[in-house]
Amino acid sequence: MAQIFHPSMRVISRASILAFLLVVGFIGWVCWDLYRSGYFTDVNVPKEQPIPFSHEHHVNGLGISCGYCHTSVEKAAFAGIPPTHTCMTCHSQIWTGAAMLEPVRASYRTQRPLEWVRVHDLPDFAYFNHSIHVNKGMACQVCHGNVNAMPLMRRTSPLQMAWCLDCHRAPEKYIRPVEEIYNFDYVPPKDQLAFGKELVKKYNVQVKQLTDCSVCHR
Amino acid sequence: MAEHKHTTLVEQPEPLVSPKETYGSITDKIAGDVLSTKTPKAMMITLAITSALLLVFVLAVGAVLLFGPGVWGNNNPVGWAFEITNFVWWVGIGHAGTLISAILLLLHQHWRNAINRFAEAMTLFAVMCAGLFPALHTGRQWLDYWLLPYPNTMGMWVNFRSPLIWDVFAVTTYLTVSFMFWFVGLIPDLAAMRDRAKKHWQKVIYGILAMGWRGSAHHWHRYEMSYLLLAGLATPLVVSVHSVVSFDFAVSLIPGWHATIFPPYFVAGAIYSGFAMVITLMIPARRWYKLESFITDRHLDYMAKVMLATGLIVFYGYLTELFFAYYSGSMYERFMMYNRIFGPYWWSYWLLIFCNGVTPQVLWFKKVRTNVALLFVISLIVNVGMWLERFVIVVTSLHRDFLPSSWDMFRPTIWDWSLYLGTIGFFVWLIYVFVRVMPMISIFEIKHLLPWRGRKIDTSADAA
Amino acid sequence: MIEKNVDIQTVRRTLAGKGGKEYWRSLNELAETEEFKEYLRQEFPREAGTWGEEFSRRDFLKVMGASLSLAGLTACVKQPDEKIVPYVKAPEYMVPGKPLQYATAFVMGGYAHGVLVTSHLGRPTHIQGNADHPASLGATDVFATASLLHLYDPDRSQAVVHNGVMSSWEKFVQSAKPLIEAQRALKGAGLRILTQNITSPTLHWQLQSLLAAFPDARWHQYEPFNADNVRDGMRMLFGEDVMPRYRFDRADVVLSLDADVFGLGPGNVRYARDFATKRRVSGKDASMNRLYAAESTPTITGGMADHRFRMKASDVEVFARALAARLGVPGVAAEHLPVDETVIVALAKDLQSHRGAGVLVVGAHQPPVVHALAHAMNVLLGNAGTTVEYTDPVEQQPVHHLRSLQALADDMARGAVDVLLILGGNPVYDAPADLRFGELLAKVRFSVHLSLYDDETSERCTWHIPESHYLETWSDARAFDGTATIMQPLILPLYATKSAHELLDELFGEARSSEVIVKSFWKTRSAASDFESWWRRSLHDGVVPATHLSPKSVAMKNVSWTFTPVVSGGMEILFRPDPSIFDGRFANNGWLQELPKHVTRITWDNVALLSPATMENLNVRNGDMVTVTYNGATVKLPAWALPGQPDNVVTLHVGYGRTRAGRVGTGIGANAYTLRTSATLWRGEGATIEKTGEWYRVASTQEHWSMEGRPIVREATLDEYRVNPDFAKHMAHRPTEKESFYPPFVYDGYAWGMTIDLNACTGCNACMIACQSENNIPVVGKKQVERGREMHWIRVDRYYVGNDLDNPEMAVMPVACHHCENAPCEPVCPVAATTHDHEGLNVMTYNRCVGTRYCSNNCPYKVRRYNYLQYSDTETKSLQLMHNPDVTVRNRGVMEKCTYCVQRISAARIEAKKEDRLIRDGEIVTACEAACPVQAITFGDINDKNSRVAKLKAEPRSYDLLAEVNTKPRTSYLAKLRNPNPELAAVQPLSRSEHHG
Amino acid sequence: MNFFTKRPDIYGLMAEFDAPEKLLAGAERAKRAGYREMDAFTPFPMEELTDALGIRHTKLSLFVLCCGLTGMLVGFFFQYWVAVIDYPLNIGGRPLNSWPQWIPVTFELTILFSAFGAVVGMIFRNGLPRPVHPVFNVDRFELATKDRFFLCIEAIDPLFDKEKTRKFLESLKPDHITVVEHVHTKDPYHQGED
Repeated sequence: MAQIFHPSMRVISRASILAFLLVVGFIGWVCWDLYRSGYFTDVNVPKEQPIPFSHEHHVNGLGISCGYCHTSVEKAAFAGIPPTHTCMTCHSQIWTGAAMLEPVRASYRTQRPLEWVRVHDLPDFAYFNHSIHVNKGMACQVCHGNVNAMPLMRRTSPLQMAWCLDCHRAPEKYIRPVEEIYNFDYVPPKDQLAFGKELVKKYNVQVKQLTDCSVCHR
Repeated sequence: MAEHKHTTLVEQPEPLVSPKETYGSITDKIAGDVLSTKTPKAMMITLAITSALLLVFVLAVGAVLLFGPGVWGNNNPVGWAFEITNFVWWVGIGHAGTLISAILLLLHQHWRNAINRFAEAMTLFAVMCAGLFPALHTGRQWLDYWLLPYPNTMGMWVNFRSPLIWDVFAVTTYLTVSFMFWFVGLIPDLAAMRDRAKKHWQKVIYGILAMGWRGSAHHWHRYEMSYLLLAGLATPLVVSVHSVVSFDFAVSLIPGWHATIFPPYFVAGAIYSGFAMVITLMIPARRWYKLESFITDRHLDYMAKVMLATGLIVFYGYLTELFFAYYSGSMYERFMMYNRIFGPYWWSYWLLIFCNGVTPQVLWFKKVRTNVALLFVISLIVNVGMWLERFVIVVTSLHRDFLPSSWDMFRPTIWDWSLYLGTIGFFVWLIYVFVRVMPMISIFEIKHLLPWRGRKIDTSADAA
Repeated sequence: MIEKNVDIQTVRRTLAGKGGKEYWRSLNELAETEEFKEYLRQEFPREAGTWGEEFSRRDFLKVMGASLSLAGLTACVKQPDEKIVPYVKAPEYMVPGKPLQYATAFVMGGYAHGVLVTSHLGRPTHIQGNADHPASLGATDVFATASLLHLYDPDRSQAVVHNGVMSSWEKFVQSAKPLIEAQRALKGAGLRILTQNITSPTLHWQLQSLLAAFPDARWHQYEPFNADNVRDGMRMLFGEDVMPRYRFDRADVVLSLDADVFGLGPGNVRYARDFATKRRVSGKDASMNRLYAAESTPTITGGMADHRFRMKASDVEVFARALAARLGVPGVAAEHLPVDETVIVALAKDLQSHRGAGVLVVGAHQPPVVHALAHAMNVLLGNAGTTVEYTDPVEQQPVHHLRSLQALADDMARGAVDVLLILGGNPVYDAPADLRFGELLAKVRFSVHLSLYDDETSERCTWHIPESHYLETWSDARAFDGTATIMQPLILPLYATKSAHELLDELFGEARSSEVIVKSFWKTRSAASDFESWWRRSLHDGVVPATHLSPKSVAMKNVSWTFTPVVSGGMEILFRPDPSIFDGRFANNGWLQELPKHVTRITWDNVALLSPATMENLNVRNGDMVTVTYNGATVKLPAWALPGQPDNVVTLHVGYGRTRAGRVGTGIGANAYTLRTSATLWRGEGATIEKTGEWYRVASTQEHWSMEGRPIVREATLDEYRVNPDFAKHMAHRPTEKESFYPPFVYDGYAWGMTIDLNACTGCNACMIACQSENNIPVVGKKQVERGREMHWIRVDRYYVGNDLDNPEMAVMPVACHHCENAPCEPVCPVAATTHDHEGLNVMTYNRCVGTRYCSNNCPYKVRRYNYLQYSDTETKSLQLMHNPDVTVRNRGVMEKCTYCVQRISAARIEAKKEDRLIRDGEIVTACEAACPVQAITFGDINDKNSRVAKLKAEPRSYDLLAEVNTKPRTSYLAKLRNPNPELAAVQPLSRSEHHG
Repeated sequence: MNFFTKRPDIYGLMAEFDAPEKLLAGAERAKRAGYREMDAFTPFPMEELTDALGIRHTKLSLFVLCCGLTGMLVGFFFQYWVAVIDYPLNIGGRPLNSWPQWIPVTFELTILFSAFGAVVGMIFRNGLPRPVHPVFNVDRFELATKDRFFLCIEAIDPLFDKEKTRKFLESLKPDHITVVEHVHTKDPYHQGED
C-alpha cells in the first residue's frame, strides 16, 4: 500500500482544523466589530448637506443656544429642524451675498424647503422623545456629543439599542441638573454616581421602567 | 473471553449474518456497491420521481420565503398546521437512528449492527427536513438567527422560557450529536473505503474523511469507549428531544396540547414512526442491493416487534387522552376530545386510530412480521398514521379552543402539500446520495458479528 | 388651516398635464411621477427612506431587501440615509411631532355628526367624536370614523371628466357658462338641480338665491333611505310637518317597531348613549329600562331587546294596530295578531304603567300609518313632550324624496331638462329601478355630476367634477336635533377638486372659495357683535350656538285610519341599507367592507338573509347561490341563514353590485337596487327564490354561533341580579393566588385595566373601526378573511342564547387583548418580542418579532393577529399619509394585537412626568373607548381605587373571561342583564344565569 | 518518542495474520516476550487485544464527565444571567428566576458538551487526523481494513532488534513479515518494493 498523501499533510491536516476554528472565530470577530463600526453606525461620519452648516461656528463662535433653532426640544418628541425663516432672521442681514448660503435664500424665495440629510436617524419603530429626556436632565451633549466643536454635524453615538440600554439601565451615569442640559462645558462632579442617583430620585425617574419594551417601541 | 465455551451460531434460530459471508466478502460486497458505477434500475426510476419532488421542494421553499407563511392555509385560530405537523413527524422519524445506534447498543442488541448506519443517516436527513419547518414557518425567516443567544447590538437575548428555544437547543444538539455518532461510526469504514477505492481522487476524499484511520488497537480501544459514551449520552438525548418537542404543546394551555402524558407518548410515537420509516426504506434498499445476507428476515422480525411494542404504547396514549379528557372535568378538555372524534376533522382521528392502533395489531403474527411485502405496506400505513396523529394534535386542538367565536377551519393550500411532499423528495434524495457515496451498512460492525475461534457472538439476548 | 405647500401645485400641474382615461384610474402612474414622490417626501419625511430606487419592482431581492431594511439595524443591511425636511416658515401653532385636533362634522344623509379630527403635521389621521356635539357626545359610529379612508383613497376621482375623456375645470366652466346664460333667459325652465338630503344652511342659502334668479328651475333631493314615511306619518297624525326626536334617557319602557335606532339613521349614536344611561346597573335595588322589539330582520337594536318579537315587516303594522286598539287609540281596531295575545296585553300594561316614561319608535321603512299609530300611542301615553319631542324638520326644505325624484324623472323623460346638476349622490345606481334614471340622463343635454368618485352616475353624465372630501373644504350641516356645525378643512384638497358650494358659486355666483362662501353666509346669520371671535368659537367648539331645535307642542288630528291591506302568503322581500357600507356610498371603503356586519358578521358581500326554517324549506344551505326574482328583475347571491329572521322573508342589503365604485367596491356582491322600485321601496310581497346549484364561499368572521354552554357572555335577569348580584363570578372557578405555582408579580405604579359593560354594548362595531384607524390596521381583503386572517385588534363576538333557533336572543361581546398578568402568550415567545411592562401592559415589540405564531396559538382569547402576508400597503403613497405616525406599521411575518393604545399611554405619561404629576383618571382614552357610543368601555388605572375603572371592577357584575385558566386578565366584563317582563314568562323563558362550581 | 532521542532507521516490523485468533495469540506471546511498544491493526475492534497488548485503560469517561459538568453549569448560569441579571423582563408574570423552565436547555448543553468531549477527546487522544503514517508504507496494509490482522513491533521498543524481532515474529507463523519504513526516507509516491 502506498501513502495516499504527501508527508506535509501530517501538518496540514491538523493545521486545517486549527485554521477552521480560527476562521470561524475571525468571522465572528469581524461581524461583531463591523456592526459596531462607524461603517455601520455612521459614528463620526459627516454627511453631505445642502449647506455645510457649522454647529461649531454658530454655537461656539456666536453663542447661539440649541433651543434657539431646535425649538421644540423641550416640548415635543421631535427637537425640530429650524425652518428657513429662522436662518433668514440673521442671514437676511449678514452674509447676504455669500454663495454658500444661496440654497437658503433660494429656499426662502421659492418657498421650497431645504432638504437636510438626517444625521441622527433612529429606525422607524423606535420612538424617541426629546422632551422627556431634556426635561429630566439628559443633556444634548450626552447623545449628540460636543456639537459645539463640530464644523460638520456627525454622530458620536451609535444609536444602537445596547447603547440606549446603557443609559436606560443606569441614568445616574449621565444625568445632570436640568439647568445644564445645553451647557457643553459642563463638568460632572467627581461623585457623579451618587449625585446622579440623587437627581434620578429628584426628577422621579422610574429606572426599572426604562427597560420596558413599551418605553421605546409601540 | 478466551475461556468462554465455544458456541456455534447453529443454536440460533437464524444467524444475524448469513454463514456464507466472510470478512472479505462483507467488505467487497458493501464497499463494492458504493464504488460500483452501477445503480439499480428501480432506484433510477424512483430517483426521477424524487428529483421532481425536489424541484417542488425548491419552489415551495421559494414561495414561502418570498410571500410569507400566508401561502399556507394557516389562519388565526390555527397558527400552526402542516408545518409543525411535518416538523414533529420528521423529528419523530429522526428518532429511529439514534435509538437503534444507542439504546440497542447499550442493550446488547447485536442485530442493530446491520441497520444502524442506514438508520443514523436517515436520522440525520429526517432531522434536517424537520429543522427546515420551524426555520421556514416564521414570518421573517431572515431573522431566524434571533433564536440563537448571541451577543448583539440590541442587548437582547432569547427567552429561555420558550419551548421553541428548548427546541432550538434540543434539535441542534440532537443533530450535532447524531452527526458525530454517525461520523464516528463511519471512520473505520471510511478507511476501508479509502483502501478499496480504485481511483486516486476517491482515495483522497475517503482518505481525508477517514483522518488516517489505521485500525490500531490503541485507537480501537478509545474508539470503543468513545462510542459507548456517545451511546450513553445519546440515549437520554433521544428521549429528551421528543420530550422537548412535546413541550411545545404540553407547556401551552390549549386543550389537547396541555397534557402531562405528552413526553412519553411522543417519544414512543417517535420510535414507532422511526422504525416504520426504517422498514419503509430498508425493504427496497435490501432488495435492490441484495443485502439479504446482512439484513435478514430476522432483522425485519425484530423491527416489526419494536413497532408493535411502541405502537401499543402509542395506542395506550390515545386511550389515556380519552380518559384524561373525561376525568379532568374540564368542559374545554371534554369538548376537545369530542371534537376530535365527532368534529369536522373526525376522519383524521378515525383514520389515525386505524393506522396506528388497529393496523399494527397484525404484527402479533410472525407470518406477517416476516412477510416483506406486507411489512412494507404496514410501515407505510404507520407512517401515514403518525403524520395524522400530529395533524390531529396540532390542527384539531387549535381550530376549536376556548372561545367558539374564534373557531375556524384549516384548509391546506397547494403550498402546504408542496412543501410536505417536497421534503419527502429532499429526504429520499439525500438517502440516495448517501447510499451512493457511503457504505450503507457498517462494515466493521458486521464483521464484529462474525464468530471466530476464541469469541462467540451471543445473540440470544437479541429479542425484541 | 394648513401651511400652503407649493408642491401640491406641482403635482396638480403634472396631473393637469396628463391626458387619457387610464391615467387617473390607475394610481401607479401617478405614483411614478417625480413630483408626487417629491411631494410625499416633504409631507412625510420619515417614510422617505424606504422608497429607495435601488430595488427594481417584482424582484425577489427587492422583496427580501425591502423587508430586511425594515427589519432594523441588526440585520445585515445598513440603514439608508433619510432626508429631513423642515418648513420654510413654520406655522406658529404647530409643534412638529405633536398632533392637533380640529372640530368639524361628518355628514351622512344630510345629518351632521360632530367629530374631532387628529392631524399630524397637516395630515388628518384619525376621526373621533366631538363631546360638545349633541349627535356625538364624543362618540362616533363606523361611518364617521371610516370616512377618513375616503380622503386618502387612491381610487378617488382626481380629475374633471368630459364624456369619458380627461378634461379640466376651466374647460368645464367654459362650456357650462353659455348654457347657464341661456337658462337665465328661460328663467331656468330647463335647469334642474338634484342633491342628496340637504341640511347645510349655506348650501340652502346658495340654492335659494339661485332659485330666485331662475324661478322656473327646480331643486330636487333624493336619498335612497329617507324619512318620507316618518314625515308622511307625522302629517297624517298631526297635520303638520314635524319630526319626532327621542329622549331615551327618560324612557323606562321602549318599544321598537322594526326600528334600528341604535344601528343606523340620524341620531343613532346619541340615542344609544341615552338608552345606555338607563342600563348602567349598580347596587342592589338598581333599576333598568326594558326594551321590546317587534322586528323583522334582526338588528343590533333587536339584539339589545329584553323581548324580541319576530314578525314579517308587514305584520309590524298589524302588531301596532293591535297594541293601539288595546291602548285605546280612537278609531283603531285589531284585526289579527302576529303574536300571542298575552304579549299585547302585557306590553300595553307595561306602557300604561310607565306613562310619560315609555316610548315607541318606528323604523323609517315602515309605512306612514305605523308612524302615525305609534305616535298616537305616544301622545295617549303621555310620552309626547317627555320621551318624544316633536320639532320642526332639520332640513331647510324638507321634501318627499321619492316624489321629488319622480318629478325630476318625469321632466327628464319629457325632455324638459337641459341642464342637470347632480351634487353628490349616485342616482343612476340607487334610484328606484323603475325610474330608469340612467337612461333618462341620456335625454339631458348637459348633465354634471359632482362626486367623490367617478361612479355609475358620473359615467352617464356629460361632465364629472371631482368633489372635495369634507376634510378638504368648508361647509356646514345640521345634526338630527338641528344643531349646526361649521365644517372646516384640515388639509388642502389633495387633487383638483371642488365642493358643491364652489361649483354653484362658479356657475351662478362670483366663483368664490368655500371658505368665503360659508363665512359670508354665517356673517348674515350671526348676531354676535364680534363676528370673528364668534366664528372662531364656533369652529373651535364644532357647534354653532343656539341652533338647536326646540320641541314644539303638537295636537293630534282626528285621523281616519286607512291601513295597508294584509296580503297573505308569498315571500316578503325587504330592502335594507347595508350595516357596513350603507346605501353603497361606502362601497370603496376597505375598512367598512371588511367590517363584519351587525348580526351576521359577514364581510365583503351581501347575501339573501333567510330564516333557518325558510332555508330548510328551500333546501338551501349557507353559501348556496340563489336567485331572487322580484319586480321582473333577478339578482344572484348566496343564501344565508339568520336566526331571528321571520319565516318567508328575504332581506337584501343594498350597496353591493357596484360597477364603478373603485378597486375595492367594484364587482362584489349583487345589486339589490335592481329589484327595488318606487312602489316597493322598502318591502314587497311575492319574491321568488330559486336554488342555482352553485356554492359560494362567504367570508364570515364568525362561523360558530353557540357558546357551547361555556360561561362566556354571562347574563342574568334583573331580578336574579337583585337576589344574587355577583352571579357572574360564580359561573366559573377562578383560581386563587395560593393555587399558583409562582408568586404574583407586584405592580406598584400604574396598572392599566379595562372594563367592558356587556349590558350597554350594542355591538355597533364603532370600536373596531376606531381601532383600525388609530392603529394603522391593514385591510386584508375578502380572500384573507375567508381564510380567517382578518386583522381587527378588537372584534365583536356575537352569540345566540336560548334554544329557539328561529328566534334566539343575541349577546355581543367586544374582545381585544386582555393584557393578562399571567399572559400565556409571553413565555412561549422565543425572542422575547412580547413581554410585560411595569404597568402591566402586555406589550408587543413588532421589530423583535420573527413570527412563530406560538403566542397566538397559546392565547385563549385568540386576539392576536398575524401578518400572514404583506398586508400593510407600502406601495400606495396616498394611503401612507393616513398612517398614525405614533404607531409602527407592521410588515409581513409580524404578530400584532391590541396595545391598550400604548402610544396614548406613553404620550400621557411623558406629559405627566414633565409636569411632575400623576396621570389623571380619564386622561388616557383608548380609541375604542372614545368611539363607543354607549360608553361600555372604560380604561384606566386599576391601582387607583378612585378611578372609574377600579370602581367598575369592584361592581358585583364584574367578571373575568376564562378566569378558570388563570390568565388574570386586565380586561374584565360587566355581566349582561336582561329585564324581561314577568308577565311574558309563559311566552319567553326568564332565567338566564347558569351556576357553575 | 522523545524529541532528543535519536530516531531509529525504521519504524518497526510488521507481521500479517489471516485470522483474528492468530493475531491475538501472537500479541499475547509478544507481550510475554517483553515487547511493549507494539500495536495491532485489525479491521474491527478486538476488545481482547487491550489486555493482550497491555494497552492502558483510557480516561476518556472522566474527561467526558468534566465536559458534561461544564456544559451544565454554563447552560444554567448563562440562562440565569440573561434572565435575572442582564435584562430582567417580566414575561407572562413568571418570576425572573423561573429555573424549572431552564432545565431543558441545561440538559441539552450538558449532553452537547459531553458528546463533544467524547468525540474530540477520542480523536485528539488517538492523534487523528494522521493521514500520513509509516504503517501505510506496508505493502499489504490496505487489507488491515478488510480481512487481515497486523502486529507491528516498533523500533523504539527497548527490546527491538531488527534481526531478533524478525525471528520472534517468524515464530508466530504470520503470512508475511514486512519492515515498516519511515515516511520520509523515500518519495512516498514512488516507493519501491520492500
